[in-house]
Amino acid sequence: MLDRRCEDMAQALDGVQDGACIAISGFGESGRPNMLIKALLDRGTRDITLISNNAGEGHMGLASLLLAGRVRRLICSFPRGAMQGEIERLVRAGVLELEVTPQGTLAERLRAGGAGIPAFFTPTGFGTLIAQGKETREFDGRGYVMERALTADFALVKAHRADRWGNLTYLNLARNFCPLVAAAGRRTIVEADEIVPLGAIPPEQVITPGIYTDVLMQSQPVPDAAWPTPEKAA
Amino acid sequence: MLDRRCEDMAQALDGVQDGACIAISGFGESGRPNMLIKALLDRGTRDITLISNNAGEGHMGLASLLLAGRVRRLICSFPRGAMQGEIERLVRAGVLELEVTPQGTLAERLRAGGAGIPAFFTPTGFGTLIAQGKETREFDGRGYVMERALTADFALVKAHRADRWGNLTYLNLARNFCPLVAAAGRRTIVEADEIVPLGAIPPEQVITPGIYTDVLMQSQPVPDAAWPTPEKAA
Amino acid sequence: MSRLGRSAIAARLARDIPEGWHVNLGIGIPELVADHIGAREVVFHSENGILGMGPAAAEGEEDWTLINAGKKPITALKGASFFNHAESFAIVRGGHLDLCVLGAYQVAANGDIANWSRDADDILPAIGGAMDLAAGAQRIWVLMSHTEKSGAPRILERCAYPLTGAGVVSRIYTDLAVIEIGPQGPLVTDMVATESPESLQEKTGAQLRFAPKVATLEDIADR
Amino acid sequence: MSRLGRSAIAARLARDIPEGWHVNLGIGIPELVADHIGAREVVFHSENGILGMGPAAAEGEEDWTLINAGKKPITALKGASFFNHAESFAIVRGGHLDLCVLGAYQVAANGDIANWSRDADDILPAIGGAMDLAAGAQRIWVLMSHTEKSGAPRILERCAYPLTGAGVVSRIYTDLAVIEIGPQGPLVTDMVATESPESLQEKTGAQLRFAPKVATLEDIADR
Repeated sequence: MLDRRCEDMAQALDGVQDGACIAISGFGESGRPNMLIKALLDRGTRDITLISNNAGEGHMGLASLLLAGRVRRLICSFPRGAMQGEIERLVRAGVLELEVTPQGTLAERLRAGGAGIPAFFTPTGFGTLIAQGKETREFDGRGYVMERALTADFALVKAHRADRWGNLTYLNLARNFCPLVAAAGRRTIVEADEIVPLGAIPPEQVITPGIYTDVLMQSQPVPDAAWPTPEKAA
Repeated sequence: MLDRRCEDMAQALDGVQDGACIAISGFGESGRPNMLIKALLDRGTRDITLISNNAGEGHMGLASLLLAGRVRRLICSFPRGAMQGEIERLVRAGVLELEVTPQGTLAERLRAGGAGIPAFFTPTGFGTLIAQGKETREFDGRGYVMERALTADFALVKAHRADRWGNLTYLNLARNFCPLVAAAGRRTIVEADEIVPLGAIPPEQVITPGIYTDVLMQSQPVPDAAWPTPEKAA
Repeated sequence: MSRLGRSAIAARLARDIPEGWHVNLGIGIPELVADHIGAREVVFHSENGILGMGPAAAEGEEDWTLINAGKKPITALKGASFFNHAESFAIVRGGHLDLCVLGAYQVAANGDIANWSRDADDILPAIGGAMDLAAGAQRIWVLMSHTEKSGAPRILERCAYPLTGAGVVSRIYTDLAVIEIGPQGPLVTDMVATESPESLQEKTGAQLRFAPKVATLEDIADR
Repeated sequence: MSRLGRSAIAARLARDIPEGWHVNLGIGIPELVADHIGAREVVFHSENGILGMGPAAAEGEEDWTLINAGKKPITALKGASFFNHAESFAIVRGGHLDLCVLGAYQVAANGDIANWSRDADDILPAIGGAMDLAAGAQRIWVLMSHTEKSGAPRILERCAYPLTGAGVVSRIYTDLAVIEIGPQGPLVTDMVATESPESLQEKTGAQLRFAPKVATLEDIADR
């Protein structure tokens, strides 16, 4: 039987080591796998290269990894938010390195990584600071920047419904980066609101085919109090 | 009111001129817009550059355009089928020029065209005849071929359900090239089995967002007898 | 009528959006444009994965899986569609949006726009989706105040701040004027009654040309 | 037992596919592999947009929107998913398939495969999805007869026919042997009882090595 379900978090995160490159789904808090993020925080993994559109907000969820100094390098499009003073402090202290990429380019780089495309050309950022140090090229009279694909050792994804083959659906706009991150991860770990019987998701409605899911866990909410307070985190 | 519906075929095909580049959806006969193909045939348009995965089968549907000598250039992955003797005759006679590209590369080139990516690198075909005359390049020790995007002046697409904004769904594997062709066409003309009220397609289940649809028509089956017989066609 | 308020600029811009367009409104002031579309069916895109975005969610009815690019809770209209971020930016970059309305710090006479940072050495460069929108939409219209609070011009021969996109802006709507950016540079088509060509030029850091008939820019805000 | 029949080769190959793999079976003979998977849950991919492809549709129950890459009517299993061609080949090219089984005209000692044309100047080159599959899947196993009908070898130092993919084949299943392609070239792991290393080498156009214990290749077809 092909069964991606897993009930043991240590087993789910098996192999996640210091220095790992980890892509995390979500836009704002929508589509964010907070249970898995909390487990990653508890695991104590350090020197993470984190791929995520945002840096998180406040001290909970995604931000907790940054505030605890676990992230060595952040690849994102928007590193600002409620705790941007802290992020700025980490960058100035040399604890955190930032690679900021336009949001559409970030999405396309992840899509390319999952799709076996090592590099592509995009008009985004041509003639701006983003193009500095990158190969540029003209096609049919217009300038483009060459961008490289992104893949990750691990992908952490939040889904709405899932079956044991790992087929996934997402609620509303919680879809955002989820299918891209799922495909770009060499090992993709999913937490789903609801695990349904095989066949319960009609084939036309599957958003992420099961082939991308390596581990599937039942999502559990993380109580606010479970996250380190800003003082503890710092 | 935003309403893509159209009942007049002449209006739907307005602007389709000799020499146009036309992309047509479908894999085999699945997802093939036969009503629109028949109208294009009746219109008498010549010197078409046709983008389609297959060349068609027999003398009906897609193949009728080729057999009638309307296609100057065919960009496809698989030009063989029941009428391949005829296709071969057209190629030998210099009537038809072929550009054969791997199927996944064809799909990705159309996807790139719709997505504003002018070129990308793919491992497909590296070290084969397909790479001849194309730029190749190594990334991380592996060889890749640079492929250019495909766009079309017109896209003809077969959908299952559609609403007046042009949102589309497809039945089963009739999806195939449809969303790619729809996005790669500067003017996208759709025939749908069923036109439903706005809101009848849940937002999560829309496969092609309406932004890609320019004209929407109610699909009507084309009787076999309506197609030119092979003798007439030749 | 002297300077227009933000809502009035948004209303003036909204008047130029025809029914049936697919439009992305940048985060912040451009979002006000949606309030002035009236009965026209315009399909709004938000880059986090929706076409057919409706008004803000009513208080108490927020669904945090349904937010806009500014992370505020929204609603979805009948006819809406959802898609992932790569598909969303394929729409943007592929030139499928008829229009994107952006705010800006500065716009140059050649259509360059600077709207993401006032500092090229910004330690937290926050680009988001602005560069993709600037590069991708068929038209970029900028909605901004004509000058800095200090009076310093924001329409310049060259942007001093780091660019979001090069040569992409086709129209600027300010509190003082509506300006087309064409191959020959900025052309004023509308201007508030209290400005003269000379006074407007004084507030502008790029050489202006004026249309044969400059329309009077008035507050047409419908609310 | 001399040469294996096609079904027997397919059965032998099928034995090596573990439960849970995602597998694409090339058009033609490789499709026979599906008949020999037994109770194992293996997820079959067809490049026209399905994972979880089931058996051929029963006569009279064909649905022409549900066909495989060979354009034959199929069924979809519980757990199947549908996607467009770009997404389907993203699965292929992105290395997500555990295995692709291809037929071939020729395979070379370095893993080159030629399976789409016997003529580099083919006037109707019909590539289809083979080059993408060859370049993309984690493993390429070839299922073919060991020699041409004429007796000419098909496993060669270099392919004479135009390549489908360069250096991609990791295993060959023929009617006479199972051969691993490693960094040191072809290694015979299984062989029919009627062949000796010398006789097999005679039928092969590339230098063979033999595993310390070569297993006997037998007909294990379960139907």
